[in-house]
Amino acid sequence: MSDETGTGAPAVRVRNLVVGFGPGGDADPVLNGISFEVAPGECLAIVGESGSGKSVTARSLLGLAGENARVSADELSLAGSDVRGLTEQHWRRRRGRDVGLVLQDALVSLDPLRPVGREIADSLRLHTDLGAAARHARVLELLDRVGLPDAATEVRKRAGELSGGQRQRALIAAAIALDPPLLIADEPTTALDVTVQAQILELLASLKRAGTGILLISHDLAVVGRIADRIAVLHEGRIVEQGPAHEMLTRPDHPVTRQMLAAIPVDKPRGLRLSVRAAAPVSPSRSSPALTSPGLASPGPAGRDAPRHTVLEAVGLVKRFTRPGGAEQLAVDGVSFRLARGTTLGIVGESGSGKTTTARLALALTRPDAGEVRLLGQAFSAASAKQRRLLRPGLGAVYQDALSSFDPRLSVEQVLRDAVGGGAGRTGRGGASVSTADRRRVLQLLDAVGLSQGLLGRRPRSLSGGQRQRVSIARALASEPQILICDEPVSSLDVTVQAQVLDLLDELQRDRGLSLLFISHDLGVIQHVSDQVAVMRGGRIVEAGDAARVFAAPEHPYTQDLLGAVPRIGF
Amino acid sequence: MSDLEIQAGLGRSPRANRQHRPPRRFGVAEALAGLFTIFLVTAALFPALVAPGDPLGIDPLSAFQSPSPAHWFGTDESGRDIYTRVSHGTGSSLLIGTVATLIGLGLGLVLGTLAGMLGPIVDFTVNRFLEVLFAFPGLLLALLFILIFGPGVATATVAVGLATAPGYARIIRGQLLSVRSSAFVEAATVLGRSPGQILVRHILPNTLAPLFVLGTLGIGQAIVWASALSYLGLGAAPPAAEWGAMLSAGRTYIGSAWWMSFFPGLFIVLTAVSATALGRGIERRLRHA
Amino acid sequence: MAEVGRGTRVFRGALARLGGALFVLWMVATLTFFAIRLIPGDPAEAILGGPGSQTSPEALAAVRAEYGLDQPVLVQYLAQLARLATGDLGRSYSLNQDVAPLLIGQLGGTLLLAVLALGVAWLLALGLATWSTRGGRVAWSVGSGLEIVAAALPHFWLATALIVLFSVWLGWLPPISTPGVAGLVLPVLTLAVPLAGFLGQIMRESLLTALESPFVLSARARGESERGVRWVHSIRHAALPAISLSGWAFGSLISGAVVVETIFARPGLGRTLLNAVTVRDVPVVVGAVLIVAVGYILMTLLTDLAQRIADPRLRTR
Amino acid sequence: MHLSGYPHRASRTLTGLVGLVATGILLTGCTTAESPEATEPITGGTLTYASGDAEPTCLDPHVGGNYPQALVGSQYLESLVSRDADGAIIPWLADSWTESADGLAWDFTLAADVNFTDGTPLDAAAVQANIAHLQDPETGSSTGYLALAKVTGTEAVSANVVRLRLSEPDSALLESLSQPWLAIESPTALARSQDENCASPVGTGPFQVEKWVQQDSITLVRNENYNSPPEDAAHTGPAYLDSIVWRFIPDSASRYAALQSGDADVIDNAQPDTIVQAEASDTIVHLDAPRPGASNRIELNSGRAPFDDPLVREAFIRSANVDDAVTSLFQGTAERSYSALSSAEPLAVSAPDLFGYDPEAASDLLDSAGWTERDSGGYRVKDGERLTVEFPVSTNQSIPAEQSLFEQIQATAKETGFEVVLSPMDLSSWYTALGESNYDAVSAPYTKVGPDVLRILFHSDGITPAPSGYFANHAQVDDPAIDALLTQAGRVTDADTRAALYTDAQNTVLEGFYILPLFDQQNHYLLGSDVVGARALPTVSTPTFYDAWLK
Repeated sequence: MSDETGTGAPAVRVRNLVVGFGPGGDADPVLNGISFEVAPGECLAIVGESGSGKSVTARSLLGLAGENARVSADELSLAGSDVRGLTEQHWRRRRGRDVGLVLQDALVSLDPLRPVGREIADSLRLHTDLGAAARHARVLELLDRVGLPDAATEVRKRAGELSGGQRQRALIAAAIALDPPLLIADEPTTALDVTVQAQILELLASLKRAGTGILLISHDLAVVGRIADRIAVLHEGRIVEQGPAHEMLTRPDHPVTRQMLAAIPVDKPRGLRLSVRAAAPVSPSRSSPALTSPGLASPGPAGRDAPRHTVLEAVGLVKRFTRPGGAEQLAVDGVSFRLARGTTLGIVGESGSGKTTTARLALALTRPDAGEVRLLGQAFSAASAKQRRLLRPGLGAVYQDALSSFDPRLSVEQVLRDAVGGGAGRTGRGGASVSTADRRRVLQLLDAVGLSQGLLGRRPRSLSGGQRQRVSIARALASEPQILICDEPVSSLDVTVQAQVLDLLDELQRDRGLSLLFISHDLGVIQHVSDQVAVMRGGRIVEAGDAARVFAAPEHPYTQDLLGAVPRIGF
Repeated sequence: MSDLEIQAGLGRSPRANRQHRPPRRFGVAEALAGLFTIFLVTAALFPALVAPGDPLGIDPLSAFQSPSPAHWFGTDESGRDIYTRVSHGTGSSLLIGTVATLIGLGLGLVLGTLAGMLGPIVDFTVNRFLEVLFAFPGLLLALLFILIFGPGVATATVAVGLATAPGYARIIRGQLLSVRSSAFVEAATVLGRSPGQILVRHILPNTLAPLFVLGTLGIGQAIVWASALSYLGLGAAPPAAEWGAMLSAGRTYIGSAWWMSFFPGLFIVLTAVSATALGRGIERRLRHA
Repeated sequence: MAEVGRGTRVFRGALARLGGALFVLWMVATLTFFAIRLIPGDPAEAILGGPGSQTSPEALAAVRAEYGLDQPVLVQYLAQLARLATGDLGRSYSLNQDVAPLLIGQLGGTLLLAVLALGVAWLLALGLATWSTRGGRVAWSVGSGLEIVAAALPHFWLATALIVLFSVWLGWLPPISTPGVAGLVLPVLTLAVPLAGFLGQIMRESLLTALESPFVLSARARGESERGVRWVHSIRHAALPAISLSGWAFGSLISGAVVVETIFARPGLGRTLLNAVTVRDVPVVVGAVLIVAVGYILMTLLTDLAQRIADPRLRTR
Repeated sequence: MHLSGYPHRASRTLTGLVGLVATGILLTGCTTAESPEATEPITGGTLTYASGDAEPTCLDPHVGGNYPQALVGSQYLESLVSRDADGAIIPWLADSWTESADGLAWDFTLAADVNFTDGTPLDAAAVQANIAHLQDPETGSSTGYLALAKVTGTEAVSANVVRLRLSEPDSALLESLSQPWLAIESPTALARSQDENCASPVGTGPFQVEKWVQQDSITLVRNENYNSPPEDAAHTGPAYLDSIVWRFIPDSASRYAALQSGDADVIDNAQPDTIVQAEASDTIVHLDAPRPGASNRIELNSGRAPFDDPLVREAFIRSANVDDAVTSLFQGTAERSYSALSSAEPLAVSAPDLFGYDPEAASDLLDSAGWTERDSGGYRVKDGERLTVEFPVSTNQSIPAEQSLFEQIQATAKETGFEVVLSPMDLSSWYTALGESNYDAVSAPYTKVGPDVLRILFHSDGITPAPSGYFANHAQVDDPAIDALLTQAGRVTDADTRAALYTDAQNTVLEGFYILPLFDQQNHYLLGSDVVGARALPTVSTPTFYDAWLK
C-alpha cells in the first residue's frame, strides 16, 4: 500500500487525548495522552490487546465515551474543525456525517427488529431532507456499493435473516451513508470466518481508495497488515509505537509490538515458541520481560517419530439435528479420522462446518447416528455408559468458553480437586474429603499449567481469560489422559495470551507425549500446532493429510480459498 | 408466567452498566428492608417485646381513637390498640406467608424436578399440567380450593400455596434444564462422573441455590394474597389480629376511622416490599459475588 | 429454509397451538369436575338450597335423577363434558337461573375493566420505565422504588385509599361504578397500578438492556437523538417481554376484578364468583372458572400472535 | 332458600299480630327540617336507592319471603291492608272487612276499579289466586305460607268480596295480610312460569318493574294509573318520581360514600359511625325505623350443657358487659334493650335489673354451679371440661358492629371464665350449625309484629324444625307452662287477657335467663337532603317512595 495522503484537512487529528472514568478517572486514565491523525484516503490501524483502550478511543472520537467519562485533549478535530466541548446537539449533527462507526458483531450492532434498509436510511433521515423515495434509492445504491447483491430484497430483511458477511456489509453501508471523511471500524472482522473476513477487509480497502479515511481498530496485527498504511500500537492507554505498517510489521522496536508479532502463529513452524519464555506469565504482564529470540524448540520426545499407533479413531461419523421447524440437518456427514499417539490432529473449518459436533462426538457427549468412535482401540461411542465412564480418564477436554465449563459455585481448588479426586464429587463440597495426596496433585497441576497457588481460593469468574484456560487445561490433565480434545481453546483470547496457551499445550504434549485433537476456525493456529490436518466444510472433511503437505500444496479448492484468505504478515 | 417468575426473573437482570444503572452495592433500600424485616421477625417471635399490650384486650370506652402517643396507630371499634394488634398479627401473617410459600415451593419442587429430570415424556405431561394450572388465575384457584374445603386460615394458606405452586414449578424446571445442559455438567461427564455424582455435586446445588431467593420473594406475595382472602372473609376471622382481617374490619369504618385499615394495609405493603428488596439483594449477591 | 416449508410449518404450529388450547380446556373441565366431587355433603341437597334446609327424600331423588347424580361417576363426567360442549353450564343454586347466560352477561363488564386496566398499566409502566432510565441515579432509584411498591399494593387496600382520597375527601370521583366514564376511573386505576408495577420492572430491565446494546451505540454513532434512540429503537425491545406477559396479566387482572368489583359494586364476573363462593354455589363457581380459563387461553393465543407481529425474529424461526 | 347479603340480617321474617310500630321518622341532624312539605312537590326525577341487602333471587316476595324482597317489593306491590303510625289496621286494597262471630271466616271487600299494571282488574278471583299461589308448595313460599297457616280455604262471595276460611281463630290474620310477603299480584302474571314472575312480578303499586339487570340494579318506573294509596299516604294519584333505580352495594363504606357523593339518594343498613356522621352533616337525613317483633338478642341453648344449667346462663349474662359495648359501637344510635320484644311492642316487658353487668355475681354463680377451677387459659373448668360457649355468627345476618359486639362480650365473658368461640360463617353453614343444634349461643334476629312472636320463639313446638328445615326456638325453651300461656294467648281475642298472658310468658322467659337482650333490631336509612317525603311503612318498616320527590 502506498502512503500518499489525500488533500485537505485530515479526517481526524488527535493530540494528547486523555480519557478517564468515574471519580478516580484522572488519577488512572484509560487513555493517557495519545496522539494520531488520519488523512483522507488513509488507513490508520490502532492495535492493542483487550483493555488497552482501543474501543474508548473510537467512542471518544464520536463523543460517545459515556456520560461519566472525562475527555480532554490538546487537539481533537474531525474534518478540520474542533470538536472539543461540543454540546450533545452539535455532536449529533457530526456523528454519521463527519464520522461513521462500524462495530464488531453486526448481529447485535443492527437493530434486530428493524429492516436493515431502515437502519441504513437512518443517517439520511437524520442529516438530510431527502424524501422517503430518495432515501430508498440511496440505500439501494449504498448496498450495491458495499457489494450486497439484489439489494431490493435485502433491505426488507432484518439483521437476523442475513449472513454474517451480509450483515457486516449492511452495517458498513449504514456507516458510510453520508460519505463521512472518517470511518472508524472497531474490530470489524473479528467475529467473521477467514474468507468473509478477507472480503470485508477488501471492501474497506476499496472505501479507502475512494478517499475515505479509515481508523481500523483491532487486536490482530496480521489482520490490519492487509489494509493499514500506518499502525499505532496501543498498550495500557498509551501509544507505544507508531509508524508505517510495513516497518512496524518487519522491524518492530517496542517489545510489546515484538511480542504481538511473535505471537502470530501463522507460518510459524510447529514447535516454535510464540510467547516469551518466562515463568509463564499469568496475564499479558504489565512489565513485559525481554523477548528471547525465537528459535526452534528441541524436537519432541522420540515418540514423535516412532511408529504411530492410533489412540483415537472416528469411523464414518454421522450426526443429524432436527430443527424446531422439523427440517433435518446433517451436522456431521461421514467424518472419519485417526489420531496417532503423541501427535496433533488439527480440524479446521468455518462456522457451521460441524467441527464442534465432531468434537462432541469424539468426546461421546452425543451419540452418532452412524459410525463410531474408538478410544485406545476400544469401542467408545458404542460402549455402555458404564464402560465409557471407565474409559473417560484416558481423555481430557479443553473448551472454548472455559468459564462456563466451571461450576460457578466452586473455587479453582474445588474444581481441580473434583477432577483429581475421582469420586470426590460424591462428598459434597470439595473440601470435605481432604486427602493430602489430592492436595499435592492439585498443586502439581497448577504448577504444570504455570499458575500460582495464590489462585486456589479464587472463583474462576475472577480470573483472566488466560488463567481460566490454564485452569481448564489443568483439569483436563488431572486424570493423566493420553488424549486432549481441544475445541477452539484459544479463539476467545488475545493474541499474546493465545500464544502462551498454545506454547503451554505444546510443552505439555512434549513432556507427556499427549495426543491432541485440536479444533479451530483459525488456520494460522491449526497450521502452527498440527501434524495432521483435516479441513471440514458442511459436515464433511474435504481435505485431510500431513499438515506440511496440506498447507504447502492444498488440493481442494476450498482449502486453497481458506489459505488464500489467511491474513499474513509480509508483503 | 406468574408474578413469582417475573420477580425471580428480574433478579437475573444483566450486569449493571455505569451509564444507566447505579452500582449494585448494598443499597439504602435493602438496608431499610433489612431493618423492617428484623422488626417483623422480632414481632413474630416475641410480640410482647415490641408491643406489651394484649391484642384482644378491649376497652369499649376508648374506641375509635385516632393515632396518638398513647395509641400510636389509634384504636379500633372495641378500643383495642391497633399497633399492638398489628404487631401481634405479624406472627400469624408471617406464618401464613411462610407456610404457603413452603407449600408452593414444595409442590413446585416436586413438579419441577419431575419435569426437569425424568425425560421428555414426563416433562411434556407436567408442562401440560402446569399450563392447565396456569389457566386458573391465582385467586381463582384459591377460591375453588376454598369452595371445596371451606374458608379459614388453614385452607386459605394451603390455597395460596397451591396457587403459587405452578410458578415455582416452572422456574425450578427451567433452572434444572439450564443447569443440566450447562457446560460444566458436560465437563463433569467428560471427567467420567456418574449421573448420580453429577446430580449431587452440580445439578442439585445449582438448582436449589436460587430457591432461597424465590422463597423470600414469594413470602411477600403470599402474605398479600392470604390477606386478600382474609379481606374477602375467606381467611382468618376477627377478632384474630391478622392483617387482612383487621383491614376488612376497618374498612367498615373507613369514613370515620381511616387508621383502622390504613396501618394493617401499610404493614402488608411494607412486608411485601421488604421481601422483594431483600430477595433481589440476595439474588445479586449470589450472582455477582 | 424453503418458503414453502415455512408456510406449512407455520400452519402446523397453529394447529398444534389450537390442539394444546383444547387439551388445556378439557383438562380444566375435568379437574374442576373431580375437584367438585371433593365437596363434603350431598350435591342434591346443595341443589335444593344447601345444607340446613331439610329436604324431602322424594325431592332429593327427583333432583338426583334430574342431574344424573344416581349415575356412576364416569357417566356423570361424560354427561358434564357433553353439557359443557353445548355451552350448558348448569343452573345456579342460589340465583335460580342458568349459569351460562348469567355469566355471559357479567363477562362484558369485567372484560371492559380488564382491557382498560391493561392499557392504563401499559402506559403507566412505559412512562415510568422511560422516565426512570432517562439517566441519573435518583430517577433510577425512584422509578424502581415506585414499581416495587406498586407491585406490592394489595388491590383491596389501594381501592380503599383511592376511595378515601378521591371520593370522600376530594369528592372528584364516584366511589361506586356509575354508568359514566367517571365510575370507571377508580376501579381501573386500582387494577392498573399494581400491574403497572410488575410491567414497569420488566420494561425497564429490557429497556436498559436495549439501551446498553451495540445497535443503540451504532444508532447514536449515526447521530440519532436520545429521543430517537428511545422511541425508534429501544421501545419495541422494552415492549416485547411485557407483551409476552399479557397472558399472565390477564389472569392477575381477573383475580383483581374479584376484589375490585366487590368494593366498587361493579357488576361483573369477579363479584358474581365471590358471591357464589361465599354461598357455595358450585355451578356458578365452576362456570366462572371455566369461562376465565377460556379467556386465559384465548389471551395466550393472542399474546403469541402479538409477539410474532412485534418480533420478526419469531417468524423466521 | 333465603339468602340475605352482608350486612343484612333477618332473612326469615313472619309478621303477625298487633302492636304499634313506632315509625318515628326522626329527621335527626337535618337542617332541611324546615318542613319540606312547605315547598310544592316537584314531579319527575330518578331516585337511586342503594341497598346493603343481598340482591333478591326472585322479585316476587311470595317466593321464599325475606326482607330484601320486602324492601323492593313495597315499591310495586300492595297488600290488602296496611297499618298507620299508631299501629291501627287501615284499609288498602281492601276497603273493609268483617270477621264472623266464631272467628273462622273473614270477608274482605276490595277497593273499586283498581287494576294491576298489566291491566288485569283486582277482584275476588285475583285474591283467591294469590292465596292459592302462596299456599302452593311449588311456589316455595316460606313466610307467606306460615302466615296463612290457619287459612283453610277461600271463596268469592261476589266479584269484589272474597272470604277466607280459618281452621281456628287467628287474631294475627290482619297483620299477616298487611305484610309485603302477602302482597296481592296480578293473577295473569302469576299464571306465568315462576322464572318470569320472579323477574317481573305485576302488582298495583305506585311503581312497576321495568327491567332487572342481575347483579347490578332494578329499574322501577311510575305507574301512571296508580289509584290505590293506603289511607295514611300524603297524597293521591300517581307518584312524583319518574323512576327508582334500585342498586345493591354490599360494602357499607362504598354505600355511604355513594350517598355522600350523590351517586345514591337513599341507602339502607347504615352503619353506626356513618349515622353519627350523617347527623353531624347538614346534607344527609337519618331515618330510624326499628323493626317490630323480637328485640335483637343472644339466645342461649338451654338444650345442652353448659347452658342447660340456669345458673350458668345467668352467669354468662351477668359476665357480659353489653352496655359499654353498645355505647362504643353504636355511638348512641341504638338503645340497650332489656326485653324479649322490640321497644315498638306495647306489651314488651323490660327487666333492666336482670341483665346488668356484674362479674362478681357471675363468678359466684359459676362457683355455685360447680365450675370452680380455672385452667391455664384462665377459663373455668368442671370435671376436666372447659367452660366453652360455641357461638356461630352469620356474617350475612349480623352487621359488623354486632360482630364486634360479640367480640367484646367474648372478651368480658373471658374474665369470668367463659371461653366464647365465635365462628363467623356463611348463611348455609350457619343454618347447618343451627340445624344440628351445634351451638350454645346464637343471635338470630326475628321480625314479627306483635307479641305473638313469643309463641314462635319460645313455644316448644319451635324446637322441632318446620318442613323448610328452619326452627325458631333457638333457646330451646321447653317449658309446658310457657307453652300453655302462649297457645292460649294466640287464640283469645280479649286484649287485657292476652296482655296478661303475654306478660306472664315474658317474665318466665326473662327470669329463666334464656336470652340476653341487646337492642332493637336496627333499621336505619340515610337520605340525601334533596329527598323529600320518603317514609317507612308502619308494617315492617320498609321504605316507600310514593310520596317522595326530589328537590
